[in-house]
Amino acid sequence: MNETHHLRRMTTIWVILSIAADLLGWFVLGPHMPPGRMTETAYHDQIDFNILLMVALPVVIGVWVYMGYAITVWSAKRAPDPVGGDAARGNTRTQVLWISITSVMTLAAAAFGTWALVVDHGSGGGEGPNPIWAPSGAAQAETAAFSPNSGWTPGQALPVQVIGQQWKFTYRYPTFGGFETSQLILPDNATIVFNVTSLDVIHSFWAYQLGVKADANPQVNDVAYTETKQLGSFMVRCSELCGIWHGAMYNSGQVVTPAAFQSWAQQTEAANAANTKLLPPFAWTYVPDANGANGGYYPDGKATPYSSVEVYGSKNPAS
Amino acid sequence: MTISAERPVATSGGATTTTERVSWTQRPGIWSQHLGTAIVGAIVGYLLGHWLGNAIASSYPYIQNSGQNVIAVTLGEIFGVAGWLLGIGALNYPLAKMAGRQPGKEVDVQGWSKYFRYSTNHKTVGLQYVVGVLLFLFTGGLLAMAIRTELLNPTTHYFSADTYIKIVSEHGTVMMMMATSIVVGPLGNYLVPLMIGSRRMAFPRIEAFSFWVFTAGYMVIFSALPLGGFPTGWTGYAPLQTQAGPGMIGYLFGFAVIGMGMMAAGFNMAVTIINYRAPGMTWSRVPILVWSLLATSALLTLATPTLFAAGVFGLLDKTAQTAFYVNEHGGSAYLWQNLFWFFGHPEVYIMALPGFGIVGEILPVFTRKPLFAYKVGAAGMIGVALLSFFVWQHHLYQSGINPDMRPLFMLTTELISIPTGFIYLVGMGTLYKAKIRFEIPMLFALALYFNFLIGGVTGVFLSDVPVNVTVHGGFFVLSHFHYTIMGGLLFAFMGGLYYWLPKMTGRMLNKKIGLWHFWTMFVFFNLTFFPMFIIGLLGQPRRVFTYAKNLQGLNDFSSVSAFLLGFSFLIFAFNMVYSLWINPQKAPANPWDSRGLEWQTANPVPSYNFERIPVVLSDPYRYSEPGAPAVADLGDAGLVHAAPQD
Amino acid sequence: MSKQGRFATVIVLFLVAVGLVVWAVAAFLTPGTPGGEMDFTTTASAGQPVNITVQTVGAIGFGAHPTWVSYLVKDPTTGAWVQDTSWKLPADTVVHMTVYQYDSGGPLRNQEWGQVQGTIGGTATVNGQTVSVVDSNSGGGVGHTFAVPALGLAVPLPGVSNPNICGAGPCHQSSPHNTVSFEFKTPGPGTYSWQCFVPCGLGYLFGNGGPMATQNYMGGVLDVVR
Amino acid sequence: MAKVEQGYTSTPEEEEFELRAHIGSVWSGGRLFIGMYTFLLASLAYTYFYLRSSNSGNLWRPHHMTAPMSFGWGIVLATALAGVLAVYGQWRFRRGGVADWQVAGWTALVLLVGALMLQIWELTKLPFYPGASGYASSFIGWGVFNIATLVVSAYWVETALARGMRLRTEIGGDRPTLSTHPSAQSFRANVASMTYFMGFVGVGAAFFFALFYLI
Repeated sequence: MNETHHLRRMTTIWVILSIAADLLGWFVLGPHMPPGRMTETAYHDQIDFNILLMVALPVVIGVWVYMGYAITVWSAKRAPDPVGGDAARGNTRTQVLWISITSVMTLAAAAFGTWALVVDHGSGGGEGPNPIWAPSGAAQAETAAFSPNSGWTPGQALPVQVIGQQWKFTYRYPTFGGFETSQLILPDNATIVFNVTSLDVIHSFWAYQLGVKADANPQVNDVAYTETKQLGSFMVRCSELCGIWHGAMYNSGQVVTPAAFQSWAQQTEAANAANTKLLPPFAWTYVPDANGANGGYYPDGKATPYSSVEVYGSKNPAS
Repeated sequence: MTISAERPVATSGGATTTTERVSWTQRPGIWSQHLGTAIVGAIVGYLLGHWLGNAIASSYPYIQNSGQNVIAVTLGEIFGVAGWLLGIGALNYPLAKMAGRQPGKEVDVQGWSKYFRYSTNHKTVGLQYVVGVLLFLFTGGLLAMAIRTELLNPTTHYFSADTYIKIVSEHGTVMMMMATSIVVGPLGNYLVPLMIGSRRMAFPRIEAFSFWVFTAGYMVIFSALPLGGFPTGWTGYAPLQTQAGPGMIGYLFGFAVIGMGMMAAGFNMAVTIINYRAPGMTWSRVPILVWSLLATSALLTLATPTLFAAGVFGLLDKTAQTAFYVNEHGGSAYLWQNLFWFFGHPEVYIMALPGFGIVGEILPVFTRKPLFAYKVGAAGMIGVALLSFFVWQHHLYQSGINPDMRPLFMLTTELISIPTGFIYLVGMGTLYKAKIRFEIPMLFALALYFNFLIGGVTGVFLSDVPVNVTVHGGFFVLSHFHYTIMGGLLFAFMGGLYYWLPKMTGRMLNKKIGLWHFWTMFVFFNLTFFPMFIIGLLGQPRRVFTYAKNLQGLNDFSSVSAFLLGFSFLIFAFNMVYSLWINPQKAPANPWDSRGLEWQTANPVPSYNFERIPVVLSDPYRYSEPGAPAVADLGDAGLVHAAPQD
Repeated sequence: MSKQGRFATVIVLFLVAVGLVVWAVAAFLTPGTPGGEMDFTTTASAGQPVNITVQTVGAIGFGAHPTWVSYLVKDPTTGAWVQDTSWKLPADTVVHMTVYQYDSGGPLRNQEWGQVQGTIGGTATVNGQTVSVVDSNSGGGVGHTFAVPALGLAVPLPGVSNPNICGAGPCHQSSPHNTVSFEFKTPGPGTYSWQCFVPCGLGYLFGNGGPMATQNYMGGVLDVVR
Repeated sequence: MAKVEQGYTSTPEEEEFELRAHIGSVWSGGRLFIGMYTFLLASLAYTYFYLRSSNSGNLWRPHHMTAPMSFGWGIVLATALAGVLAVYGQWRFRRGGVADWQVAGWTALVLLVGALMLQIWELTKLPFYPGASGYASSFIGWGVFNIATLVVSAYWVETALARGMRLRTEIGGDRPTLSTHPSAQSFRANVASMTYFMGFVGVGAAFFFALFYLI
């Protein structure tokens, strides 16, 4: 059997299997790929995943077909004696071809990833305090966050603050008087601006079906965007190890109709009014007292935070 | 015990004969330095340090308040490790050196007791490392069994939440630290001098130091459990790290101690490879495993100091109350993430590259073909090593650190798959029109190609920022790195053991038991970890003790497979014991018909490796090439011809 | 040694290793597991409310960490105060909980936990008065909270401002304390973690280490069964 | 003439090969050690600049807190001078000035030990507590690293000096600068590597002095 025969056979098997796998992957598996299509970012993340899958499947199948072919056809029982020498030690054309193909593929993957990241406004990932790929309306939401009675109307972007603490996420709605609650309710068809921060250690806010993940760092406002597209409930989990109850740090949230959201927000604002008065004014980040209640780790009275940001809990500066 | 305390040694020129003191570490009998004195030293040191810490710090307010004296624990650990090194004899020469003394001529004590001593013979150290890393591996594996037990049920808990986190953290830390040395330690130390035609390593004391510090690190990391464990996982993120109890010292100090071992091992390895190559062992003839170990050593020596520094800062935060990682006092929690991953990503390649090297050695032997694209393969390893310093922030895509840098890190990360792909080019090219013998080492090598492909391709998914949003911090990434480290490195290591243990011990490992081991390990490895990709995509974060009820089926499947995977390691352990001790079968001098220089010396390998320093004549991969020159001129033993052609 | 002898040695060594592992698991890995949980399922007849009485103390006074702050629960059969935070409860049942709060308090890090949430009626009774919000910045502040995040249950336990607070647990009624009682309904079967949201682990960064991060002190699980 | 050692024989060619390899190891090991140490100190410099630029809660360096200047000058001058002396000594050593090298070496050692004492003393006299600011934290880090560096360099200088003294008797009165005895060759390689390291330490001390005290 000559050389072209082997390669032709392998290529045939590879093409058939790859096409089959890609078709199955795109049409059967693809639409159900996590994280689903509840939001624009989730939808984009899903598409990106599927596109990478379309490239990855032929690569994996290619190697497997080759290896499978090799171990069946060229086993010691069947194969003729191999030929060593220079030809077997390296073949410039093969090497150049291999390097070129892998280089093109990886560069294309990086370019595609960058493009997807930019057009999808950070793809729902935490973009730090000064996002450079913000969707329209984000700037308006940032301003609105500091006018506590601005509420929300459909079409506007809604700012929501996510506060991680050991071991629960709580949520502040700055445009509704800045009330805080442990429920996460979002309106449908709206751009949501998540401002994620923490009061102690690092957490990670992972709203799975929304395609949003942003680390909650103390004293950092980690911003992530999404745009809701479907009604329904979604899961929030902490995805950064934060101590003993990390595994229990979850809650479910809901995307509801704009009207339902309005009424829920207004009701909760009213119901929590007594407590909201006791909260510090809304700020992007808060300075938790590193010591905890009644003294603690660092010597008290010597740390003097000349802080420009709001203090969560009045025990700061340390007494 | 065949040597006496005083023995005649011929000095240069052979004219005068003087008597020279034999090092304390090499004296026969129990009145010398060995594991026993090391243990005594460690215990005394720990108690002394602990007492000192209590004397100094028990009145400090935060220590009184917390009811746990981290300073006493830290000093105890430091003194304990110092006592361990003092007891084993690691400090004998460094102290004698202060009086200007030269190292004494050291020979190994004969008999099994040499394995419990501060041996400077690279073959003894290599075998010590084999046992050491297997001990690491098995204890880490038991913890993995505990993790999978807890995850059998989303609501019924076998461990309490805090204990579960301790187990997870301990498992990750032990495994990661073990994996850094799993090839460099045992196979590297044993084989590199044989492969490059040297009679010794460049710095045998540093080599021995690396092993005994490695064992000390093992104990330090495990001391965390009785001290209350640490809750941070192997990544040890601050400020959770700063919040944790004294068990955290076991992590921070353990990392620092093992870091010293890693630096020492890499330093010695790199210097040896550069300087001790036999005449004729040009860079284009260096075996591919040696190339991979050189690249690994570069990472070990240059990346580990960062980890060491990060660990020292963490220790200072916990004991001296600095605030490196505490935002509220002027530090930054991001700092740890940056320092840790600046080490942490090269670390990942510290664990991948040696595996590539091993399969590169195994493939030509069992295909009877030269290694395809040898230079591209070597260049790929160096390329991976270099690039690995520029990718660390891909662990931090969602952290809010430098979000505008994400495209750059996405690019560098995906670029790394180009040199990694070279390894596949090498493998697939070598298999082309080969004559494959399915011996156990070859099966493991092929399994690496299967597993690492999955691990590598999922790595591309992880490096893509939009996809990373869903898969970061979940079981997907967990499965990904188990596929690369366990599916890659550990399979390669197992293949390497089956391949080289006949050389190292003079005994063949039983093939029938080996086949059982391979197939159970390969099948159950994949059945354990492949479902975890799906579990991760369905939204299960890492390190949780409870999960969504609908994922129980997949988790149980994974757990049961994991138990069977654990069982396959028992088969392996049994094979080791059976073949090496219960029913030993003498190995032929060159059981696999390899051309490798390491197979050309006598069996068992004499303590001086080569009768004459060999003159290397060609690279070791010229199989199936009639008229290929012998691999080396071994001097008195005459020209050793190429391995028999089949 | 004969082949059989070596084989037997290996078996013996293997058994020793297994023994060591079992010992290590028993010594270091299983204490505080839900196995030793306090059973409340048999204390009331089906459908009837279950009574739980607990106290919070500033320093537990015994055990491995005598200075740590802790919850203690009253054993429903013997009436003794026990350090156990894993409670077995019947599903879909009203739980009537009484907390004797013996510890001092202060401002909450997050005043959100000063709201009574998730109880029946959305209120709790503090020393006979019905409250729904406790201002943690005034008076004795909040000493601890009893919160089950998965159920949305959170009740602040106001701190004791009397300086003669109880020094070591178990504390007696004669020490100054606040009595907080509330009712909540257990959900379907499952395990639900509960914790305190006051950073009360003294000497730990953010006050959330030590007793806050160790089961049987300031957190535990509700094991709800049918 | 073959040499009997550990049960094997070495031909003169092999001895020469081993000696070359050994000297090469000392040479490349010395450079690699500097490389490793650079990464260690670079981690500290990175920390310094990272905390400085993030300035969490405006707590990088309130009131421009500075460690005691007198200690700082003392430490940096002693360390840098030790570095200069090591380089000078090596320069003289290469030209046969063994005595000069020894005097320079012992002086450098005294300076290093002095700097070490000062550094430890300084840590007990700081006008801020360790967790007071980012600057305070990284300064403590530098203190610890500097102690380690000074111990390592003092050790290296001391062992080289002690070796030099003993060597003279070992090689039968030959000057270590000229002798072709293997021990002398090895010794010279060690001294050269030590000198490079000392120069590196001197530069490092000046660099971190500038970071922590001057700017």
